[in-house]
Amino acid sequence: MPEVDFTVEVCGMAGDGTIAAGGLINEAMSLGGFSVLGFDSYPAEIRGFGRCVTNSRIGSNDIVALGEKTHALISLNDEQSRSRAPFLAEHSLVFFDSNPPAYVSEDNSLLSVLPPGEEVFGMPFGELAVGASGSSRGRNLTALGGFAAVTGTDPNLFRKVIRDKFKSKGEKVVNINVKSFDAGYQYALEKFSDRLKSVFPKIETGHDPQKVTLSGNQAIGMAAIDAGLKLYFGYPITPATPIMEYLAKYLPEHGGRVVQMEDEISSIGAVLGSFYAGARSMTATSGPGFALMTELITHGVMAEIPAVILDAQRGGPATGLPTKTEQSDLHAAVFGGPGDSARIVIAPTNVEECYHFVIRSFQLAEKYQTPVIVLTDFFLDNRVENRPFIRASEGQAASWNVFPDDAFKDRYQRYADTPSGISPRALPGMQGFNFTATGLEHTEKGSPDYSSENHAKMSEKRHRKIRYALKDLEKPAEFFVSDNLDVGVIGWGSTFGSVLEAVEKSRKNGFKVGALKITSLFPYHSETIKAFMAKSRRVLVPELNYEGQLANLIAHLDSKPVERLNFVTGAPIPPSAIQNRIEELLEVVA
Amino acid sequence: MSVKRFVIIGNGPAANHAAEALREKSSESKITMFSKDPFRSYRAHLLPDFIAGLIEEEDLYNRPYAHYNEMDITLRLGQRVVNVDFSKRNVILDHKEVVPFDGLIIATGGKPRIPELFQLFGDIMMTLKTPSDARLWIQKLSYVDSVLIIGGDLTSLSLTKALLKLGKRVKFILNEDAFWPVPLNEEIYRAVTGRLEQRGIEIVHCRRIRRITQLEENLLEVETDSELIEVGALGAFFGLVPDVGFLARTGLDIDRGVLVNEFLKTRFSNVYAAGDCAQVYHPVLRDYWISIGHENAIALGRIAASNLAGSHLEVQVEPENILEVGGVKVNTSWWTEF
Amino acid sequence: MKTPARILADQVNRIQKSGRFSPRSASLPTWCPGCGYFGIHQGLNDCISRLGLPLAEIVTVSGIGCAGRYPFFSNTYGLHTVHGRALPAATGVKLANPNLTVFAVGGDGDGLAIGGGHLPHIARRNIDVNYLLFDNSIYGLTKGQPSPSSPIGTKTKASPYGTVDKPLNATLMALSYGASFVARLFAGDPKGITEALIEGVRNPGFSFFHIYTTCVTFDKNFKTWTHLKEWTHALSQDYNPNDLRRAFNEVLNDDFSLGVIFKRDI
Amino acid sequence: MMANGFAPEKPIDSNDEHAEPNVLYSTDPADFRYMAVNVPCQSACPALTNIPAYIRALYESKFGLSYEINRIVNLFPGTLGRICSRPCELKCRHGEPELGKPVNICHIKRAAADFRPLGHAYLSPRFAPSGKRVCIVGSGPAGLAAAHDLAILGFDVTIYEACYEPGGMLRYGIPDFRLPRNVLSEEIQNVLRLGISLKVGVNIGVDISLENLMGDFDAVLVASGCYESMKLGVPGENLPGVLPGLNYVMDIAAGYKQSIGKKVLVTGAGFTAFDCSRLALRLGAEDVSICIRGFEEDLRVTREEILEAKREGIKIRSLSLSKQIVGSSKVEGIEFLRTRPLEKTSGGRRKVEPIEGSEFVIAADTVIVAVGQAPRPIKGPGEKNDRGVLLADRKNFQSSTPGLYVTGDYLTGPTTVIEAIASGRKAAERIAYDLTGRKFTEWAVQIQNFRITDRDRSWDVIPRIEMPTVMPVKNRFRNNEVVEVESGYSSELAHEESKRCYLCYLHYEIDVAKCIYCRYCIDNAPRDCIKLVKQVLLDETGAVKDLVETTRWLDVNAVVIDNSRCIRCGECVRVCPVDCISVSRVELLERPLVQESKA
Repeated sequence: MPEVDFTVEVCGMAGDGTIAAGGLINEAMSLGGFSVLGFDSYPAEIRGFGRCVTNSRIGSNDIVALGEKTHALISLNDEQSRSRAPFLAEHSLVFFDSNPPAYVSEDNSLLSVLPPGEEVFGMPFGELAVGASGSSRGRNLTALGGFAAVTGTDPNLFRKVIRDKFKSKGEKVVNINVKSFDAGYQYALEKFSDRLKSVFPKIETGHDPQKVTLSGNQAIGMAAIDAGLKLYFGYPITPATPIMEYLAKYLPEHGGRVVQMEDEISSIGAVLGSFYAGARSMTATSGPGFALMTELITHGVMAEIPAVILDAQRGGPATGLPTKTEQSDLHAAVFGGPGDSARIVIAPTNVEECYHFVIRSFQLAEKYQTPVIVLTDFFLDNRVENRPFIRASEGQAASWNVFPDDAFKDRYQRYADTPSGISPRALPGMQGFNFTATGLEHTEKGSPDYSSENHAKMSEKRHRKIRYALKDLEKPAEFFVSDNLDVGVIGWGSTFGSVLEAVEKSRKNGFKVGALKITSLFPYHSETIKAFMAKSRRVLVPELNYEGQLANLIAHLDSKPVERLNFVTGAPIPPSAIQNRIEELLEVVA
Repeated sequence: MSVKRFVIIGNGPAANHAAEALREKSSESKITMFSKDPFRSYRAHLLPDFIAGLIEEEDLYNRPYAHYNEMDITLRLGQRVVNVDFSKRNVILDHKEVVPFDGLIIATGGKPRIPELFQLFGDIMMTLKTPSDARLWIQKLSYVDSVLIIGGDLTSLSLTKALLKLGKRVKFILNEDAFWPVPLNEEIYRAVTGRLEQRGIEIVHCRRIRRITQLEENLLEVETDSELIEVGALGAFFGLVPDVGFLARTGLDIDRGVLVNEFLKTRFSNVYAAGDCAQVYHPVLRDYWISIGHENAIALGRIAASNLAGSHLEVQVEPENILEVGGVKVNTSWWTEF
Repeated sequence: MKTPARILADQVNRIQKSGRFSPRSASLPTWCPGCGYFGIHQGLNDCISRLGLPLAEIVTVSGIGCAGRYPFFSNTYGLHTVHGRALPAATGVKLANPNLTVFAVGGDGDGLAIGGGHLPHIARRNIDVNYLLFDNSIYGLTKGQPSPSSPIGTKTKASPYGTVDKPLNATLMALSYGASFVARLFAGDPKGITEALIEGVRNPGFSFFHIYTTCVTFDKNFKTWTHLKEWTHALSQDYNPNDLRRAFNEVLNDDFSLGVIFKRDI
Repeated sequence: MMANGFAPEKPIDSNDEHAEPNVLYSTDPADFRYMAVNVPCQSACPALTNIPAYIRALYESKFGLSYEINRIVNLFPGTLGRICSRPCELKCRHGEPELGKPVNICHIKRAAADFRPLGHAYLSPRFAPSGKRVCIVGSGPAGLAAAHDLAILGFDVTIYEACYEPGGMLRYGIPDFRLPRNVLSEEIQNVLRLGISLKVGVNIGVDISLENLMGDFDAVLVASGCYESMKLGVPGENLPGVLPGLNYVMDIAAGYKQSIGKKVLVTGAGFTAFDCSRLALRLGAEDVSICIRGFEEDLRVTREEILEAKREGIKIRSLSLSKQIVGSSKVEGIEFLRTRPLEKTSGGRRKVEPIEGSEFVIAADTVIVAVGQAPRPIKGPGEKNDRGVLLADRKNFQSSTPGLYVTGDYLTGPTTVIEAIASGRKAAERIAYDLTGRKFTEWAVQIQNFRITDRDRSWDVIPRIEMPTVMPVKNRFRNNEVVEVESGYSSELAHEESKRCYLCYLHYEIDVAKCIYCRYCIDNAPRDCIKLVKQVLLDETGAVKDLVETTRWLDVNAVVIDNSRCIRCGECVRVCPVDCISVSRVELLERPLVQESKA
């Protein structure tokens, strides 16, 4: 089979059904056996103004990063889609509404800004939908019909996913939508009979059952359930809300509960409370909400109460860019809050890791009795991947609680100083282990004590505990590493996919380039990182924040300056940008 | 606004040479070309060779996309102009886009002519004007081994050659309705049919075609006043007619084509027509004539552009090339090669 | 007799002369077409132009949410604070310059959930702020979760099996918090809103306007236009808004009677 | 009497502040202007046929009612449903560029006639007899229309017809392959049954003098049409083989067939020219061309007519102006001059200028001159023109002699059947007024509160259903058997086509006082039919002249439905949050001014 690497964008006005259309493309393509990475961006406003764009990169091999050049653009609103024209590859396929409700001036038309050589396919989306269903609402589906026909995609893939999407709404709705799709499909077959392509050959092996199409948020919700989550407390905030929605739907089946609190402050409070009582619980939020939580997070550090907080980063500061992606909460996650409040911070780099890291976060929280912060971001939460994916067994998700030995009954010291710094933790209900958790500085016993010796000692204990956690934290992973690299690229979070693709490409160009993936951000494996930096003549750290927050964190590990590549566009870093930077650096090296 | 906006409707030789001439004459202006067909400028006369498999499709095209970027010409393919508002000076596209112009050149060329009597069978009859027509022929020919050609124009003759190369059985009806653009007289009829028969083509002699029925996907039955014929495919070659239907009721003078004077100017200021779609009045002939063929198209295209850019060039005619067809004089620079 | 053309022309000309829309800002509201907030917008604008308040001496304060955007669409001084904190900000503004007319606006999430803690206190301090609570019983901007005023059993993506918590009754809360002026209104009745606002702005103290409205995008079942139109109705003719007991009875017995519910004698 | 296709509606909620009584009648010029702009089909019809109403009636399968709504104003639905010139379809809103093709209004009319129930009851009101006697000269469309109305208004009517059967041009000017005679005869009978006495074979001015008639009747109405074939006015026109178009057609209609050879040239650009050519084919001609001075676009016939003619093999030779007809003993051809087109006249006729020295000849066995017809001279009183044609005032139809009136094509020169009917009816109204001093009826705009219809949005994309015709073409030429070329809709097809009508007589209106400017309607509108408006400009009558749109939110004073863009889909009414959109049904109707007495 010829290698497929095809990126399709759907662009429309909020309310055009853009996101839904993009979702169906992802589903249909992975059903067809392709590897898919999809990502949507939509405005904070529900309607009124605002552009929606979905980007789906479809490949025969694994896809790790977002597509940069678009090979097909489905325009549900030409004025909005004009902004996508620069991203079109040569001879790309452009689908547009040939009979919009009103006349458009040349200055607002999509076609007037297309370079020559793009293939345009005009279809009366609305009219076809009206014809098929009596309403123009289904115009996004007629558009998909046209796309399927022209790209030679098996229509049954789409019919299947459309059915699945609407089956909850009843047979009538299902049929209307399938009819709209078919209307577009038939129209395109006839109208463009001499221009049909076969972009997506039928893959005989078809759909790999091991492959699951998941968004980061779904994986996180799934993980929480597999980890036996008992309670979820949350407050709606983009982009974390879908996690709550997912759990609200599925958690009850597993004996858990979702409680939507009145704000983030009360959410984190409830999480601490329930962990104190021994139940796994969590909350998910984004920058602004995370900021509200910091005080109670440090309370968790001080009182050594476990908590799992997922921070789905978005553009900041303040309300910032609610629907854009950024990696700018790293400092807040690692350092945010009053006092020396060391806590554990980990960051998955793809959907699969989202799942495993969340499960691990509960265990770390339990064992090290401290809030664990999982850093994702808008791009990772909302991107859709279909990868082979094995769920954790009960054993793998087992509790890591460290309970006190009966021997200590009645002389129990909640904050006993141990070599590891881990003090066995009792739960309410255990006979003879009563104690008081407090946010005041306290003795091993737990009674308030502001003496300088005590504060020095207990602070050292808490930090020792966190350092000790390193042995349970995933080591940085090396890719294509040899003893002397010209450029070593260090990546974290959602950005790492782009890093990997960039490194692979410039290796194809014959350069000696390697990559290091850091997923444990605090504490971090300074030795491994140091070694990698030493092997690399130049070190490059691409990040989605203004001055390089990871770079700041690790720069001191090596004498040579760390090269930073920072994007604050609100969009993922294009692999090509990293590749170009790499190859610039190489010229300097050579 | 100072930058002049020129719009050219069409993408054939006339249109392309007009655009290029226009660019030479005015470097500042904004030039936009519209073509209802999705493919770029091609050599129509090579289509039969393409069908015969002598050349690749790519060889049909004679201008790379880059060319238009270099010339700073906006080429908009697959976008159909459906109306022109000469009072507001707007071009209106099928997808309801409104494009203003300061100057306009209409160079839509011709489209295959199907006499009204046959229009009912429009979708059964195959024509050959564009690469996509050619692709359809290639598809069809993979299923059928016999073809009936109703025709007389050059395309039909060169297609016939291609068909013979491919080893197809070819039947040929040469009747007055079909023969074009020269009127069919006994002697030409004998000349042509003779030539064809030598090549092993079966000539069907008849006055009119009564009925065409599709028996199955690739089997047609054609009833003429003389006999009943069964063939796999049917090619209709009644020559070309100017493709100007979309201009009806715009206030432009449309007869066979767009009526223009010897300077190719229409009734409206800064609106010109050139190529096969123009019906040029010429004082020398004291009559109108439609020009056919590549060379003429190029010449007319350049003249229209120059005049739009301010010159005052007159169309030249060589009366010996002019033939009368159904009340219209036709200038057939290439007919000489027949 | 009136002909279609004439009715239309008369109306438009009247509007043109009236300057009715001077309180509008130049930017088209970003609320979904069909949103109830347009009705409230209309009502407040008419109030301002009818009272002839100088726009420069009005401040509109808001929190987060669809209603939070209100100040951008109003041609007055505006203050867009963070989620739930509109009332404290409004208090500050009013205390800093008592000559200003202050409107605080917010949705039911902003005002009854995250900011719910502020309502009692501004009411009992009786700061002269006019607080418009846009109550559509849904979280719109976060794409449809239940709000504190959602009735038991409300199904959303965040409550697929229906909510189990009792809804808050903002009017009742305001009465109990001791607000000096309490009105209950409906976005589909801009005239009513205008009338009440005029009265409330004149009230020298905290005035609370509980406005039933709708979210055409995320609430297809409860506070829809159809329902609200069917349920709401005017207070009875003989209703006396100066009687707090009667006010409580009214609110306890009828969720949908509209008008000035309570008004403390000064 | 004012059948309109709908059962009366109850008024919408009466506590609505703008509540009006259920039905209002207006004679405000503004409302007439509104109708002219917003119900384009009806105002395009010379007889002002209430088209939306009859299409709606047909949709409801009330074929009889549908037929009556037509007959009340245009008398011959079955006939017009075949041969009407369809000025309405040119104006149909469904024909606007992005909306597809016009509704097939004419053929729906024919369907109403084809499918009206057996024993269909004619709703003809009768006024008390006035005792006055009126004589009508000519039983063509104008004459019959006038006779019909006068009879209804209580007059004693007598028609004199020169030919042996009534119908005039309908019978003698229109070939039977277009208009089957039984259809025509039935509809003529329906007029005569009102007690009109018809005297055929009487040539006024020859058999009876106009003076005598004037003596016997209180009023005489000349409606004898245009039977004088006009001449080209070029040399050679009197050669044998040169036939006047009209006589040629009439002869065939009357049953005399003549041989015309193989090659026929027809000059003329109207329906008669096409009739002549298509008849020529049916008489065995093989090569028939229509020669016109302008070009196809200028032809005064429908697109379908041109297509059918070409299908039958007829050629059109444009930009050719006859210079002379050549031939020695008999016609051998026409010598033409090539022309150049000039601007059109205000009347929409193409002016051309012949090109000096561009002569060319086309051979022919027969030349048919169908360049138009003119009224014939008539002996008797009244002011005449130089050709002896009786003259009259075009508005009040009176000749210079009191009691002597003129109408139809005789008055106006050649027009269409529907125009002639309208002219005849107006003349009748005038005569009735002159004889009794009283107006019997008036035109008014009827406004009714209403609710949106059951039209489904998907109906808006149903493609126009063309009239089926006899195919293949050879089946049209059976010997001594008349084949009606247009075979007519089935009732299913008619019903389907009737769904396409937008029902433009519905008026949608936003009550600006109630509107909250939420734009929900615009969001759901099918096209740019609802507008953000700064100002509404009225014309002198008080009707909307223009809507001044604006994109500046500050300037938006009203959200307004532009009824000239509205396709009456009803989406806006369904979604409006504050119910500020009202629908009314506005119809231009003729209503009786006095208590009518059923006969």
